[in-house]
Amino acid sequence: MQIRRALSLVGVLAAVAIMAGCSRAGKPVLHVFNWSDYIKEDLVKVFEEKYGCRVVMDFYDSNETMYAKVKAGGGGYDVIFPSSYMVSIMHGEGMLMPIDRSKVPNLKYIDPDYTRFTMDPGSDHSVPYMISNSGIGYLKSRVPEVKSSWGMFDDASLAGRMTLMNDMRETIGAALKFLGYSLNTTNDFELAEARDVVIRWKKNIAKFESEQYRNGLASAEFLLCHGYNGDVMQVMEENDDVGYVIPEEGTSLASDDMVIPKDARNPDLAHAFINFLHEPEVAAENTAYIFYLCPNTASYKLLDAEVLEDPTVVLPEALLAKCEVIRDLGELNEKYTKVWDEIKAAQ
Amino acid sequence: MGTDTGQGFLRFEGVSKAFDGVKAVDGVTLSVRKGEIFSLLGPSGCGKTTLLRICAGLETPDAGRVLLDGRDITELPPHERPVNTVFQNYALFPHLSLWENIAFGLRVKGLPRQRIRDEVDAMLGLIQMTDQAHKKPAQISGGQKQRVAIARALVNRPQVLLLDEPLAALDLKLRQKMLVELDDIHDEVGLTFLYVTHDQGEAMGLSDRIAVMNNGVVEQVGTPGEIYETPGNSFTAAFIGDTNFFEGVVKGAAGDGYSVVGVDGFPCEVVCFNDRPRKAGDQVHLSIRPERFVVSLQPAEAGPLHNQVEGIVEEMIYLGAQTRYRILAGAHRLSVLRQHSRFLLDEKPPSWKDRVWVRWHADDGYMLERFRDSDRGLLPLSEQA
Amino acid sequence: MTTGSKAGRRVEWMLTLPSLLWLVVLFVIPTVLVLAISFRPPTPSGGVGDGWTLQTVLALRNPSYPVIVWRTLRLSAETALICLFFGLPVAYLMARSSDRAKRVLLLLVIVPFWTSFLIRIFAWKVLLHPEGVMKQAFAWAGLVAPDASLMYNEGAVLLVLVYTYLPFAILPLYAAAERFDFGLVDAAMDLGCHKFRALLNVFIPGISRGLATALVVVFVPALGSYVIPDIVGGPGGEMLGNKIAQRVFVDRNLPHASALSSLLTVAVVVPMLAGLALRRHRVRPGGVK
Amino acid sequence: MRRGLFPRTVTALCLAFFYLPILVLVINSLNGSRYGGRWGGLSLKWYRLLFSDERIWLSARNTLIVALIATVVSMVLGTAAALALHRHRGRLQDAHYALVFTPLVVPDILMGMSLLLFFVTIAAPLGIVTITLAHITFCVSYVAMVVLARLQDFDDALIEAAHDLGAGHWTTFRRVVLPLLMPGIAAGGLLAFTLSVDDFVISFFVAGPGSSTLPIQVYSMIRHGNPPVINALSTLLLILTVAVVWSCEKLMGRNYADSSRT
Repeated sequence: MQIRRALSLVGVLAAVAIMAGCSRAGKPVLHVFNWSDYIKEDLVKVFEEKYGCRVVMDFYDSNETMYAKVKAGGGGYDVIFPSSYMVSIMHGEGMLMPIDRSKVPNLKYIDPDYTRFTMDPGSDHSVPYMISNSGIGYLKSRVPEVKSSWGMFDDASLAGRMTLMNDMRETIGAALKFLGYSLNTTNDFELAEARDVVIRWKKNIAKFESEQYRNGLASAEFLLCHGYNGDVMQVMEENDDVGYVIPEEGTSLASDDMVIPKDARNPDLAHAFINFLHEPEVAAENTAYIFYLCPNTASYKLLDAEVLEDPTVVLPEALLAKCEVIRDLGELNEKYTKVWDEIKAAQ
Repeated sequence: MGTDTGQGFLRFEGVSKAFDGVKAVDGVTLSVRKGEIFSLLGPSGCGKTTLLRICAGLETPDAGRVLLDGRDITELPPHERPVNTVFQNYALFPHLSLWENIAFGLRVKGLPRQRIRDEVDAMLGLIQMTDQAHKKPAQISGGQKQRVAIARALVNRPQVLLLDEPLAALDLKLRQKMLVELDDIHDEVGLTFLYVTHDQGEAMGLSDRIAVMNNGVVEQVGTPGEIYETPGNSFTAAFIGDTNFFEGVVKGAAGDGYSVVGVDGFPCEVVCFNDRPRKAGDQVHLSIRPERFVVSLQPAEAGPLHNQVEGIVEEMIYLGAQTRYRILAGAHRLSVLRQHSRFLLDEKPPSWKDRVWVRWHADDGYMLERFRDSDRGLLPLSEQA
Repeated sequence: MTTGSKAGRRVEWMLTLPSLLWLVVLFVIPTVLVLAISFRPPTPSGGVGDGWTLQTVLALRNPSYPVIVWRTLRLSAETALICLFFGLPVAYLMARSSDRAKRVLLLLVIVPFWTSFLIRIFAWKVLLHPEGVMKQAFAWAGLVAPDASLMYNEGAVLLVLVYTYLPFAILPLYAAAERFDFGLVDAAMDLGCHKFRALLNVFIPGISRGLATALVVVFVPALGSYVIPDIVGGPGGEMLGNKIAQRVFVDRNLPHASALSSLLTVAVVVPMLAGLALRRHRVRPGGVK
Repeated sequence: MRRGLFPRTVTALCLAFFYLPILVLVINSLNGSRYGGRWGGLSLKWYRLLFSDERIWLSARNTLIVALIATVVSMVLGTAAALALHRHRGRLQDAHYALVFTPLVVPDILMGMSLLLFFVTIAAPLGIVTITLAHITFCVSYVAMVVLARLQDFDDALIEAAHDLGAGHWTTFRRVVLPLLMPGIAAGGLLAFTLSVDDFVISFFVAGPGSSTLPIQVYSMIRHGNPPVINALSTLLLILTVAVVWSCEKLMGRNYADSSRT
């Protein structure tokens, strides 16, 4: 009777699965929704041990994806890491819980300079996490004559081996910067011009990609990619043939913040997590690992000079002046969606 | 006509059943006596299987009742009836061993283990399959399956054993052997058998009584001899055995118990035995069985009750035990069987294209009512040349 | 049996109700919901607005959609035809093999099924890698430019679609070929047909049911492809599935996503149900016995 | 008639086509280099990494829980549906048949999309429960179809025989119908289990926080670039699959020999 045997096998498997579940039950769980590779995993383990809890992480690759998922009933996250413009959208939608400052004493370390990047300077419903910028990662040996310009995407000799981000604000923003416009423009002509630029670039790129470019760059699948500074820097750690430039036309700056959604199941632990990430030692270790700058004054002293002086982590003033933070445009966001659709559909 | 109205052990009273508006069984009244082998005989689609399934409780009749030993069992579900069935393809449970198959009914009844063991073992002994008990149905032959199917039904000691064409799946030799075995089993257990078959040979060989069915009605009930010798109507005559039919008209009486019949296409009138009051002008069928004819190359002397026609041999088929001739006589083709008897070997056997004389005695013919139009397709009416 | 009786009715409902209810609640209602939401306006915050509108459905006339719809149809049809072309000889060989060889071949076709389909797609990424062995061999042979990529184009999507769906085509073809009486081919050859013609005129019509099934089980799921173009497709390889996913996961425009889904639903389900109604009436007439 | 050269060539090519990617994946799982194209020496480090990656094992556990529940529930629902479809005729069963059949031909993405909208509309929190509900929904149809196919070969006379021998409806079902259908139900269950374990698209639509199943985890690993670990994982799964198939084949083979042909 092999059926009976098969059934008993299934029973054993079920028992194993349930026991595996039981052994971990009882501990409080913190659900975190984060960008991928955006935190040093060892630090999470430290947190788990310190608070006797378990951290479950899910990842997203763009603010829009995250928002869609959370909005689509994906409630139950305790901490999320949206960019500032998304923070204001979520706040506007009443999706966020106010930050209880008494539970985050480390707020005192927040760099006051940081306020120019954020839309919630008082940390009323969000706490800054990292400052990032986007630029161009490339392979030094294969693209020896790299220019610090978005115009690189017009280089037909790299056709099929380049990527642009699959993120409408970043990619249209890059084209707007290339043309010398603001990346928060709502001017139809400027947007149309930017659209045509991206459509031109599209012929040269392998695909629109916001995550896999890291792996692609590291394995030489792609030779030149539009990406975030820290991400490219992490690849550099593994493959020193990789370089990163910020186009001189300027780029987008993003402040990614930590928020606690209204329906968080474990707000106390969420506050503790946010506070933990702003412990100066933790913030420094995190920055040194993921190569994004945590705006935490006390941590700066603990960072290597190498990091602090890296122009791609801490931007020089002249370049900074040309950069902008992506802002929420309210109903006018639709203009970007429409342009993005036209780009995607173009032959 | 021909229905049994006497009291019986198993009785069908005015039973009818229709499927999608087509009557499968139409007002059948029958009674089966205790301990007899009673056959339902008829062509496929005549309603015999439906009648058996109604008895088993597998179909519910639209009208009428079924009585068993005086008790109305019409509404009883199959599992509560004291009858068991041997199915056409045996329906042995493929996942159970032969032993478990036989034990099935007893287990369902919840008998004590020891009792089940004893009864099943006894039954396996009866069918002489004790050493095969552990096998699965797929591993045994057709004849063995049939015996197991019978054992599985008998072990429950049913008041009536229903057999639905139990031999249909077997080849000719095995069928003959099993027929004898069935008879033996019946003698041994002494149960009432209700036996469904379309094979007249089986029915004739096995049955105490036969009900001939056609189009959902019972045409005739009788012993095998009665049905063969004195068929109640053309259908029975045609279905039981082989026969020659002629459409005729009664011309008048020819002495006590005989009539003169005119048959279109025959050069002469025919004298025929008549057991019913018929008057001149009645339309009848004249039935003469092929083995009743005598064929010879010379005309014979005429007697008062002799008939004789002249013909040409069109076709002859050697069948081993006898030879079948097709002889063109007048406008009719006659089917004639000639026995290979030593007594007849004196004479040279007729051969192809020979001119022959076909004779028969008035008692060898039998007059029947004309069949219903709906039966026409079932009858092997002699061809008009 | 007891079909007509009251007890029979009760048993029928007892057997039917669980799956019927389950599928009505979790299949019919959601599908109707998608159709309904196609006629709702989107809200800028990514919700579903009140009231009814034709805007969303009319937006499907935007020239960007026909391009994607056409590409989806074309790629699915190409996949189905290529799968049939390769699946037929395989099914034929399997049906004509010895019982043991049949079992082995069948297993060989099925085993890839039991490895995660994502992982198999991922393996193609490795195979088609621009620095990989295959590409370098091609470049060395002068078939492609040294800096070209084999991936991120329609060809790659088609290749992986065929790879994914070929076993789905082989199985029904094999099932049909297995039931086919190859004596008929011999008869046709005996009557003077060349072997190829014999196969074409007798074998192909003989397994037409299997062909139809194979066509459907490849074409229909291919219409809904999402992961394959997402992983190996380039900017020009987007299919309807990607657009739906984008509307849901990025744009958060549920009415638009619903309208696109409805389009696909109508394209798939309506002909399917029509075919089903026809077939069920042909194959299973009325009652048993 | 000889088996021609053409079918043999095509079959060989197709099998090569099926197994080439799998071969690449197995080789790369032992490749010390992180990147597929280059050979970085023989190494088991990805296997070590795999065993220390808690997220993979958590998602594997989720997958197993979902698949087991979905399999059991769909076996019950599917078998009942198949029995109803087989035994009864009429408008009800026509509708029932259409309902059971349609999910088989609806592309995954549509089912994922519609279930997502449904769960959002009724404000059901997305997670392992919604994934399980979704999986049962598509598994029921597969089980029903497999069991229905098995029922086509079922000899109804066996049911009558059981009734005739004194068994009521329930006893007949338990002692005759169920044991005879069991291979079909088990085959349907196995199919359901396989489909559930491998489903990505539908799960992806209705997944919630922390409810990642293995395919979702694999997808995220493909996107976030941790491929060698995936190779190691899939190699292990492949070995497991082959072992299961092989032992099933052994068992079945023996079983065939036992009962010869029916």
